[in-house]
Amino acid sequence: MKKKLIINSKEVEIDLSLNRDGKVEFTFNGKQYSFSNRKVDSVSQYISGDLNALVSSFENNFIVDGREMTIESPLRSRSKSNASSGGHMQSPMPGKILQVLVKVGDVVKEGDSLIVMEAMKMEHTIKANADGTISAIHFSEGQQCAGGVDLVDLSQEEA
Amino acid sequence: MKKKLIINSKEVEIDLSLNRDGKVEFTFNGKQYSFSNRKVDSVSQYISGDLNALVSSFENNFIVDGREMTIESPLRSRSKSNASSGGHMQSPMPGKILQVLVKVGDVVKEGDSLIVMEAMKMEHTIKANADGTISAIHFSEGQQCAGGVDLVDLSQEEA
Amino acid sequence: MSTEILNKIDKILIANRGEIALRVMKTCKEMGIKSVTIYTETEKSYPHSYLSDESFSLGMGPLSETYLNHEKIIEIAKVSGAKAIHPGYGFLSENSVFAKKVTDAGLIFIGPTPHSMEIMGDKKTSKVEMEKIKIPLIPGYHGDDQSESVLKAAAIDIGFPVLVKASAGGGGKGMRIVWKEEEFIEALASAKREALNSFGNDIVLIEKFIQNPRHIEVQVMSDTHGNHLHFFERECSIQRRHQKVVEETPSKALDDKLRKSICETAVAISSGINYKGAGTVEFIMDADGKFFFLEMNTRLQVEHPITEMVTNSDLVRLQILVAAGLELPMKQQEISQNGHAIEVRIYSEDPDNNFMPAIGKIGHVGTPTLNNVRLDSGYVDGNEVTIDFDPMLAKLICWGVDRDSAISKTLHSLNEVKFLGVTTNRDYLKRIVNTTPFREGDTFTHFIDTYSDLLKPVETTDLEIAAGIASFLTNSQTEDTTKSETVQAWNRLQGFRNI
Amino acid sequence: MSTEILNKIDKILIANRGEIALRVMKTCKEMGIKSVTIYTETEKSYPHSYLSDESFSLGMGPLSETYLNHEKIIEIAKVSGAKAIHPGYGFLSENSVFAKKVTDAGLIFIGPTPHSMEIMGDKKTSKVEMEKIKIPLIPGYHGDDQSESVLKAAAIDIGFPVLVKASAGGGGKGMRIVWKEEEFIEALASAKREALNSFGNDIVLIEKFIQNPRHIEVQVMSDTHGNHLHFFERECSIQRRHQKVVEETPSKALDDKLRKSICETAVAISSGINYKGAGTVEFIMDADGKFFFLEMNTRLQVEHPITEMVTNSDLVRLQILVAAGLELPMKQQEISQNGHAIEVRIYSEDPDNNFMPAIGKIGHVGTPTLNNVRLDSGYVDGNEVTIDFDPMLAKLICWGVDRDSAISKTLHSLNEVKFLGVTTNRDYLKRIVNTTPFREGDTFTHFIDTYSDLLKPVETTDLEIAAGIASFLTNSQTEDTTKSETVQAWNRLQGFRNI
Repeated sequence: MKKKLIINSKEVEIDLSLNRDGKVEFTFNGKQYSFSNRKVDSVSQYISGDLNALVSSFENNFIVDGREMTIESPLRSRSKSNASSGGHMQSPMPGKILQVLVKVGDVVKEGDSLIVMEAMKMEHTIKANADGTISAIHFSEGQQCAGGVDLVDLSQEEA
Repeated sequence: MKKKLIINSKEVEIDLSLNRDGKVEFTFNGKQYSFSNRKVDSVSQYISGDLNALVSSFENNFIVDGREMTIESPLRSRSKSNASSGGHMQSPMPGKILQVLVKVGDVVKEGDSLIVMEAMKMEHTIKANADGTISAIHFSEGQQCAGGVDLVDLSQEEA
Repeated sequence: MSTEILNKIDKILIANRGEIALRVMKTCKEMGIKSVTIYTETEKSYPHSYLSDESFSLGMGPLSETYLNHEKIIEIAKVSGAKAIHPGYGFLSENSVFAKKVTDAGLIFIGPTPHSMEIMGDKKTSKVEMEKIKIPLIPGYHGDDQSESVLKAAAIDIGFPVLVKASAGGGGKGMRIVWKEEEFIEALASAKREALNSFGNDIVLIEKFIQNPRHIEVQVMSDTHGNHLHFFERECSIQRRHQKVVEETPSKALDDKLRKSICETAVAISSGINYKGAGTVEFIMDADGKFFFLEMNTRLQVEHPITEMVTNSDLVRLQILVAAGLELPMKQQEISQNGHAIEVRIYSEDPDNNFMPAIGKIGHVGTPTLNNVRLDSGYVDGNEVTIDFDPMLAKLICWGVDRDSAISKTLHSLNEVKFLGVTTNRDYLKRIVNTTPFREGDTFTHFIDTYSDLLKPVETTDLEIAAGIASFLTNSQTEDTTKSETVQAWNRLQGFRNI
Repeated sequence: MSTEILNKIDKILIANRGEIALRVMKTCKEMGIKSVTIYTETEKSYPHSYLSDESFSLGMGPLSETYLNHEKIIEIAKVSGAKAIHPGYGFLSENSVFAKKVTDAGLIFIGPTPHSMEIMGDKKTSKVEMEKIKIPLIPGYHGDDQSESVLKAAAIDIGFPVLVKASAGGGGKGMRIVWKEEEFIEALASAKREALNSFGNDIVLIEKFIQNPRHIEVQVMSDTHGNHLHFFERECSIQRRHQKVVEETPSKALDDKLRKSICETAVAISSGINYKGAGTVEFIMDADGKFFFLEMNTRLQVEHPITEMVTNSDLVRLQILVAAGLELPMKQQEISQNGHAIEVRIYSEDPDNNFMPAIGKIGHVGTPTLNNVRLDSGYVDGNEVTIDFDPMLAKLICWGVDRDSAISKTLHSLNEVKFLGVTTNRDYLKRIVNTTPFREGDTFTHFIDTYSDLLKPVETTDLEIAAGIASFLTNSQTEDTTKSETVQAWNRLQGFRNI
């Protein structure tokens, strides 16, 4: 059975052949995997088979022997698709806009500083995530902004 | 609202006047109590009001600041009503009968030794829990017995 | 040093289970040594079966086919590539035949030589050896003639009270105190029966019974380069059913002179028999500070952590170093006692019903929060406590700057390390360490019988029950709402303990 | 001693939150002192608000109305009957005005005198004092004339690179390194702006910037009987955004002679200003072992636990003893360094995205399992990490017999102390302590910039992802069955890693 998953914000496809009684077998990225599973506590499982590892999880957050990753089903995905891409620079968290370094119409290169904001008592610089032209600025200096909202829009040249 | 509870195997009645939004008020043993409640983790709550205490619970097992007690609803009671009473001496756990010290018809006093059994590699002596006459012995020496089964029955004199 | 060790021992098979398997595993992890554990088919949910680097099933069956199966364990060690076997305590830890088979298979046995184990493994042989090197012994009869009449005559000769003890025994099994001549025959029969069941051997010895004695033991550690060190004493006088339940170090009963004398006696024994590795010399001490050799345990002791905390050492690490043939990395004068440590053993049992063992499913294991407190346990949430193994759930070890502070920390931590769902002796342990006699250091092996009145359960108050009811009622309240809604309800709560 | 203390201080108000409130509470519990905590209305689910003996709400509002509200906090102390106030670190801990108000209210301030705090609270005043007692200082400009041109001229005079620092600052806020003359004006403006925002004061000083310097600090503790002790050094060179992230003791950069010299310099300062209580003298040390006074923090330091583990002491306990007017219970020669301790600070942040702070709900906090490992955290399962407070989630402190062992234990324990549900720097911390330069002791304050290539995230392998997928799939599988049925299914599983 083919199944789509979103792993670390990227969609992948697996082919699931067994999933019951604590056993699971599937193909991922061209390779066949087989694991057994024992519950350890309310958040942890012991996975054995191709890799022996403690796996903890909470919502879409998984930790495999200390390595963090997110795994979710496309239907229940909680992560915003491609945050701060497609020419929208978003605020990473709630804060205050200290300085706006560009104006609409400016041509910027990827990595150029656009806005300085303060959050959790530290200054953060929001940079352009692509080359392009500033098409909109949604906040002015001194304004408070929420987390995850668009601060600056960029219109990208067609490739 | 009157409500029956079984606390440490004894039935008690409380009069419940409030139970919502983490607040609870009731009368118990002639006194009025009022508590607020905050969840701490999956098994613990912080109770405040007439007493400030961490209360942990699992099934019918409650621990109030380190003091253990059982609390359950009469409808869902898991504890056997009055185990090893009413003249039935039960095995506390699975084990092996080493010695039977009495025979049917013997008159015994509370505290008299009836049976020696071995469980968890130690000898345990099963004693009479009341004065009476042995009416039945369900196991003989060398037999294995399960936990919680009647070993010896006692017919008590009418008071 | 770490490369030197890893060249010799880079993987250890731990031939044990529960808390001691996890304890040994911790030191392996710290030293970068891989650990291999074994488990029976019923133990797949217990942490010793999955927290090691590799684990192997012993299948099912009686102990002789699992944890006591010499051949299977040695085979697993070879298959896994382990270089050494750590036996823990109990099981095969004092079995000289197994130790020899391990060595014959080309593996390292982390423990003393089979010869030392044989000398100390039998109480009679060990006492003969001790007499040779002039170690003080309790008056007693250790003869081969085991007839009832000879044993009784010996008891009368020594003078009542006497102790009847299984020669091969330990842990209180096959042991009886006899106060009067007329009780002797019944007690002897019972001790012999228990000895036969437990050890397959009903030979007993008879000793003068010392009233109000203290149990003092000395931790020794010897390497193969002629260094015989001690790590000071432990007092383990508080016992129930002849099993230790509370241990502490230093002992309040020793002044500097007595401490020096008893520790040097222990080292005289370890050097006298050219001992190797970790061992414990047990003494019984009377009210006048006279002490007598009791026995030597040729393995790691259950209560070893209190020594580790007070001397700031890792005894398992030292065992491994010695087993690898290295020299002990410290001199006697560098080992000192700092502060005070108390261990209490948490059992699944009902102390208010003759210490009857209890079984059940552990819903939740609490975690201690204070600094310098250790909980050595082999159980995690959801594990079943069954009749298959020892009812000890965990050891709580608390270190404090002084004895009073160690007592306070023990009382506080016992409240924290709940084993929800199983009847335990936690409350009873609190009663013990909170008594005036214990606080004053008036400890001796009959403490629990003598002070049973002080150890009665304190009635739960109506107020405590009411708090429990409040929790019960709000538990059922939350069942009707989703978890996140409930949390929000709590967050909305206003006026809590406002000023 | 315990009665003597309790007669003076039997209840302490802890004027702080999070891990440091819990840290102080632990020592109170060990000493039998009642603890009182304070919390804002949004913090009712955080453990500092309910694990104390009493707690009081500060209501809602900005910090000035809650944790920085002098009058409200002193009123709570009086209402609760607390005899003393422990300020923790941050907040009011170095506020001499508050300390004076506490004393004026008839309460004990657990900290130095307001006078000491004033001397050390301002970087300029402190340097003037230090010059008087001949403590080595970094070349710099600490003048009152704050005009752009004068500051720039001073910078040119000292010679680039220079450091621009807020005079009232700390924790890296209002601090800029300027490498070239032409960058000076912009950096100055940015530093002044951040200083004004953070401290309400934009006075800066300019100093010679020492390349590849080590940050070495010395823990001092003084009583009111003329005893000025030190508890050796801590090296805190590994910093990001000028904030410490990895600290250790002893420092690999000090030999015995240098250690003696720097520790004695620290004591010359504490005795020179007749200091009282716990303090930390910070030095900057160049590659030649020349060290310069940086500042003195007149409070408990975030990283104090590594000193506690290596010197086997409880600094909060000593603070309380000193505050009660008692003499310190040890002599300098009784304090020694034993083994090695490393602290790593776990932040809710994304190290691979410019250390951007992260927020979220903590699903589960992992527990360390090895011995001599401490996790000092103010969060429990279900707590929200918000933007209201510092993004430090916890401090992991690992003690080992030597530095290699402390590193291994840190790597192992970082895997254990998960904060499920929140992005943390755990993996990044593992990368830091696992680099060859760190393992070799090549540590300096620009370590993170210099070795950024070594600190890049390692790509997660397909096999690791596959194990995560397996867990994801069986998670959804268990959703369809009841919990107990699932456990039985696991128990039925046969053949797991059988030989």
